[in-house]
Amino acid sequence: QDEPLKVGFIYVGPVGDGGWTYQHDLGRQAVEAEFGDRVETTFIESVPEGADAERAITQLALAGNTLIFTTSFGFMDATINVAQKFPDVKFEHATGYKRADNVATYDARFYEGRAVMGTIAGRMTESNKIGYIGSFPIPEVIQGINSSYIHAKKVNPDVEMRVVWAYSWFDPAKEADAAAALLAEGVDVILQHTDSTAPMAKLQEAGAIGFGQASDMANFAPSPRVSSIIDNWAPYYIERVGAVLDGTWESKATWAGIAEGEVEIGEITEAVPAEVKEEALALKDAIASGEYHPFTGPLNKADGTAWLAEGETASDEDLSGMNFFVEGITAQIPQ
Amino acid sequence: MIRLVPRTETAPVWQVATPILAVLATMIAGGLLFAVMGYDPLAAIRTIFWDPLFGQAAAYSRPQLLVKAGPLILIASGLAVGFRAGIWNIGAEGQYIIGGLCGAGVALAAYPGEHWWLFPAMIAAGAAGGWAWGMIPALLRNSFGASEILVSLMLVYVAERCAAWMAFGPMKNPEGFGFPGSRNLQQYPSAANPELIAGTGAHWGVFAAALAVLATWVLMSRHIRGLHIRAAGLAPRAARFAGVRPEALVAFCLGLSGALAGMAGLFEVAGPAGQITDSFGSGYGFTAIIVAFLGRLNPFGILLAGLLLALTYIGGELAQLTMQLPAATVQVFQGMLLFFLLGFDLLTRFRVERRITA
Amino acid sequence: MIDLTTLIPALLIAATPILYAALGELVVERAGVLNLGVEGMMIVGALAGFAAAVATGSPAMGFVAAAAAGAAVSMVFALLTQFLLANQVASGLALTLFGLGLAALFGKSYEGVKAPAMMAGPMGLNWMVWIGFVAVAAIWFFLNRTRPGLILRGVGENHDAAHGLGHPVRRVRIAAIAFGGAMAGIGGAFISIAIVLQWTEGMTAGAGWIALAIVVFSNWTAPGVLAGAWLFGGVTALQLRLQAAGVAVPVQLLSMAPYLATIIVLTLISARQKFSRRAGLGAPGSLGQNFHALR
Amino acid sequence: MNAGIVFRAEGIGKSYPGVRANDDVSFDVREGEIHALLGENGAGKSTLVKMIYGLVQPDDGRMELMGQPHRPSDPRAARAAGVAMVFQHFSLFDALTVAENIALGMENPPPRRDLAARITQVSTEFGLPLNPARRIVTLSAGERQRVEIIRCLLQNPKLLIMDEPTSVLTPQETELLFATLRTLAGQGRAILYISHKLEEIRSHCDRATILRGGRVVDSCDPRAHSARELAAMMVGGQMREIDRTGRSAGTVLLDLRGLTMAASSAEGTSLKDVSLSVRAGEILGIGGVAGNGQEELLAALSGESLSAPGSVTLEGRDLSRAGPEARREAGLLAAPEDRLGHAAVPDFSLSENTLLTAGGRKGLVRHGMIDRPAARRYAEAVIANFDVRTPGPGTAARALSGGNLQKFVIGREVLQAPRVLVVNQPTWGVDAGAAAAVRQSLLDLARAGAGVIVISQDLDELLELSDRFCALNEGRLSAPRPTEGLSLDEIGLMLGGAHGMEAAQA
Ligand SMILES: Nc1ncnc2c1ncn2[C@@H]1O[C@H](COP(=O)(O)OP(=O)(O)OP(=O)(O)O)[C@@H](O)[C@H]1O
Ligand SMILES: Nc1ncnc2c1ncn2[C@@H]1O[C@H](COP(=O)(O)OP(=O)(O)OP(=O)(O)O)[C@@H](O)[C@H]1O
Ligand SMILES: [Mg+2]
Ligand SMILES: [Mg+2]
Repeated sequence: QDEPLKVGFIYVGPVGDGGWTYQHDLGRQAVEAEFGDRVETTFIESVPEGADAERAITQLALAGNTLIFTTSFGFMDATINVAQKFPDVKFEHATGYKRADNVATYDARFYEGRAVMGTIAGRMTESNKIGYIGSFPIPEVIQGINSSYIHAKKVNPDVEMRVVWAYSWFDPAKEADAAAALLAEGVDVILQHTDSTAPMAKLQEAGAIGFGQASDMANFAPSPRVSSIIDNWAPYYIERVGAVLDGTWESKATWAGIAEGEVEIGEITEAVPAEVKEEALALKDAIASGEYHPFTGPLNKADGTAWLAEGETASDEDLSGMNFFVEGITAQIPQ
Repeated sequence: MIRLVPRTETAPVWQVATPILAVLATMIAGGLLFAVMGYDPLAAIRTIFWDPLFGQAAAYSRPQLLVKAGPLILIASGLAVGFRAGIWNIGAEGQYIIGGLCGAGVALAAYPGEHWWLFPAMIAAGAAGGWAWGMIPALLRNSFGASEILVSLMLVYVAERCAAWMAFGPMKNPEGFGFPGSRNLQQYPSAANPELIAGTGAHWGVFAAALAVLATWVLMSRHIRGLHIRAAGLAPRAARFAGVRPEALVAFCLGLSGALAGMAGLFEVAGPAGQITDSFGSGYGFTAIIVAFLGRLNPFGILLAGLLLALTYIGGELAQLTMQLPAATVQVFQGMLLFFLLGFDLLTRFRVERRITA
Repeated sequence: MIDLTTLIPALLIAATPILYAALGELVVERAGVLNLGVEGMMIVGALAGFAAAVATGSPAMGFVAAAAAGAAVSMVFALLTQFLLANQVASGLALTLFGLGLAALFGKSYEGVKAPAMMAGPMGLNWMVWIGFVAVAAIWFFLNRTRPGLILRGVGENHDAAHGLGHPVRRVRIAAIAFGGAMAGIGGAFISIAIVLQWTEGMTAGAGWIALAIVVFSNWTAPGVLAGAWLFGGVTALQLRLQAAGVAVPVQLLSMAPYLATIIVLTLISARQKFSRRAGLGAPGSLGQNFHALR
Repeated sequence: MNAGIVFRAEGIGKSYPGVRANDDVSFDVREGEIHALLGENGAGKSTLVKMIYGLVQPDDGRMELMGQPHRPSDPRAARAAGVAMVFQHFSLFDALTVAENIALGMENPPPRRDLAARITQVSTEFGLPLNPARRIVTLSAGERQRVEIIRCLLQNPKLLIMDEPTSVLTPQETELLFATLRTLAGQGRAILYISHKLEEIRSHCDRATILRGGRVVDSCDPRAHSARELAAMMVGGQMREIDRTGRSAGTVLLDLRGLTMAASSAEGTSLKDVSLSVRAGEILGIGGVAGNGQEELLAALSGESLSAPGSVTLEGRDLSRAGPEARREAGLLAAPEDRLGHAAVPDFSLSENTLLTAGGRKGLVRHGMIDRPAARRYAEAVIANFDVRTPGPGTAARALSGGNLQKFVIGREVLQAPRVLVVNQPTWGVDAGAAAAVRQSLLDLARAGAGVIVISQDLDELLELSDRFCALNEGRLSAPRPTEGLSLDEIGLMLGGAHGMEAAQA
């Protein structure tokens, strides 16, 4: 039997954050479960982005890891730098856009999941106001806001979207406050793009509903959490570790979604009427089968300029640099 | 019964001995903590204190020690001057961030031109930015008597928001597909702060730190202004009598520590960090406060303390990597180190006498 | 545009953690001790309170445990500053660092756990919000109308004179530090078991520092602390509400607002003390100085 | 046999590390008497009374109060037993009110309103009226003294101890104080009184116990001895005669013209149109009660505070906008009243302390760089020339006794050969021997041709030293008068006579 394949992970938060890092660590555990003693995994948690990241990645490489997952956008340059020094080590960087011969990138099409959430939100709102707690104004979040809005509007033409930027991925008190602020504006359905369950607690008090983000947040089911969008990295991690073991690994950019199982829709609870649930699941299936793209024209930008013509779908280039809201959203993107 | 008797003369032996005792006590207490948590204490302490210096990967981690210690020492030597004068700049983190922003701003404005003067101009801008940020609490204290502790601290949060604003707005890399963060200055030769001697980790910031240690040592122990600064901390009225203007002193100390912190930020953004991101401030400014006290506010003490703390960081990462010790352990460990140091500090100021009382 | 009936409860809730912590620190500073470790004690209280609430299913037990834990870690500070005569600024910073690390370490197993529902009191607000008001009045009464309160103020004003009159300076200070720790612990626990109902690393997010600023802001009076906490809570609650209402104000500026407001008010208060004779004396005379009685 | 004896000490001993502060001290204090405790600095007076008050525990011996064994474990116990004490340094709480201050010194204070009424009543009874609602910061030194005394009186003590209480009072206030003490003594209480002012002890005390090196060396009726004799008993030898000869007034060195300066803090006093001139070889005395602008005047002269152009001139040079360093350079030197913390940094060694003022004139600092050996040599020179009793220049300033540090501070300035030296309270709390040495050095400096300004509250001292005298009252300086032929009463009137007294007589 050969030496086990050593696989390293760099996390931006603590593994117990219940959100982003937690899901990546589930992926790591899935790799261990899949390959048993053919692999040996190690992780370093709470690594700040910047200089410390470069050192932590180097330490992993020096410790003999031959495949290293760097699981935050902010590790991008550090990953590229270390990869230059260790040509024999393979790197996988999450959510970035820089690649090299030994650096692959991977990301998830969260906006596909947001389309399903948006549909439920549009149907469920009674005040016709839905809220969105944004973390940072980056393309991924803007895609999410647009996608939710488009699909809510599709099922409920009167719907309005309110946005609050928390400027954090994870700040429970702030997120709770943001939820309270949205509720005070008459919003009765909230989508969150931040990782803590603090908004859920607020929604529960107010009798409003929301959706789990990153992880399932099943603690709050059946209500206020009526469904969730789950990052499931396990299939991708298993595939890529397998590729290294087989010797078939090569650098590529992966952007997977519902179809590949990378974006999962958590259980839709009985708080949601059956016909709405059906409609949502139908949309999910249409996206999974590729017959429907969440960004399909006609769509205009918020400033009124035309974006997609009738029947036209958005290109991946357009989406990955998205920095505008679609027509109908009155909130601002901070610059 | 144990009684404390103030020393009438300073005790140089204890000045040196107490930090060593504190480190030993931390090792013991930390070892106990590790044992309680189910880790092998000896292995953990060896991983933290020994392996980064002499372990397998030491060739890599030794230079990293300088990379990590450089900004700590640079900031702490400025802070210590103020602390000696009783001026509590707790906001070096903010000055560090603003210094980095200003330095990077100069570089990004000049991009992509290659100029010999660019890096010196960035250093000046970084220092000026940190200085200006430090002058805010100085001005508010001098004109209104506002506590510099709280103002400088509040300004850290303001600076953090500025960094986020810059990273998402004006300084966002136009070729970055809408992602936050500036261009990478390491890839811009005129603006980069590279490793100067291969394999040592020494970049310009490390040299600046060494220079700061020397300069503050000369100032504090050989120059009359240093004596005045110490006098101001111990007996403000006496310092005034000697000719110190309190307002000028506040401005000097906050300005100096701000400028040094700003420079540290600049060297970091142009070197190890490479770019402005929303999380650019990574805690160097706060850790430097500990370094300053750990070094007993003495420049050479700070040099050693900076290296020691860098060691606990790098060793702590190694311990995570090899023993899966949680990251928070390092923080607890550093807290203990400071506790023990502060506690043992007593021995430099007091003699402990044991007496049998009737 | 902004609905006051929802803004005010939000304000009260955002103000409560810092109110407790600042009231505790007020008593500590009135006794002449500057404890910069509020943040560390708060986070320890947040964890201990959460753990106890989960274990017993009772939020009330959570607050009791948080008070005990806050007081317990504050004793490290008391040992350093009252017996070993260490510098108070440095000891407080060390306490913050230590508390954050300790809570992170022992909090691992509580990540992702949900807290029991809160105890709603009048007007749907948590009982602890109302108890906070009572605490303001009680502390005001204690400081200004009782003999132990007078002795505590005396100790903070001039420890040598207090010692000369036979008042136990060190014991009074240790008691004040323990009280401050307990109050900070309760403040922290309010965040974990009343606001967000979960435990997360670093969840106090700088509230302890705000509490310290508020004590200065209050000019060392209990009603002033209440006003300061409301101001801060108000600015925090307002900035998110303005966003939610779609008002086009730069987000970065809004998120800086609470800190800028603190600086501005701090400056105004300091200026008033500096330039007006009637403003009273402000800081206790022996604040931050260590006391060593020679026998 | 015990009749009339309120307090008795027998064989009291107390050691501090390396010092025997009290050794076999026996004495008694009788009903109705004012009993003086005399001795040099460090003789053990404060230590002895602290033991009576329970602040310090004796190592040996026994005490009796009203025939009962007296061994208080803390001041509360002592107060309960009937001992009250006014401290050497004020023990008041600046930010608190008079009533709160008094309540803090009592075991079981009555409720607030009753206490306020009692304060008003008792204080008027003794002719020391006080407003219980005033904050201490707003009171003058004399009024503060009253607070301390009323605090003691309200407890109805059997034994009242006063440790150097008069150093801050005007002659009139001192008279008033003794009148009060007399009344108390008349009520059968005993008073134990510590002071370095031998004249006042001679005129007011019934008996004196003299301590030297911690031991009782003598006991006498102070009225039967001259001040010189008392001083000789204290030091155990002859006092040196002060030599005032050989001085002649020369040209004007220092000129103050219309010096007006706002108070630096809310509690300070502003200077109003102060003018004076000092000639070479002359000593100008400035009297006045503390808090009338003495500190501000010293600050205006030392350069700690700057004043309007043209208001301070030294030998024709306008120094009003110059800071302390420039003034020293020009020859205008100063020694503030507060030795620890103002004139010297307590935690600095003596040689570091020389650098505070002597860096420029003695060449201890060149181009900003410190010449440490030179500083050490200069400190050694001060120690040798001024008989400073200390192990050496490396000793921390705080480890010196008050008198020795005072000699060091004065010596540090005098040896720099100033053109004009300004001193504030040069012998405050300093024993007779050391005080004589300090005064002699000022006279010697004037003889060598320098001008000297002595700011003091000790009128005997001013009369002994100065050629001309003026008084500072609420920031105004009276016109100078030659000291020769000036009587104490006239001086009292010059001091504004009635500062803080109107209330007392009202
Ligand atoms: N806290 C202390 N620790 C050590 N030694 C002390 C302490 N207090 C006093 N001493 C010693 O006891 C001696 C007596 O001091 P004490 O204060 O009683 O003198 P004193 O007679 O009151 O002097 P003064 O006239 O200056 O007030 C001192 O000379 C000193 O050596
Ligand atoms: N903590 C101490 N440890 C050792 N010696 C001390 C201490 N405090 C005072 N002394 C000694 O006590 C002596 C007198 O000190 P003390 O302060 O009582 O002087 P003093 O004459 O009473 O001064 P003052 O008149 O200012 O009260 C000094 O010689 C000093 O060496
Ligand atoms: Mg004495
Ligand atoms: Mg004395």
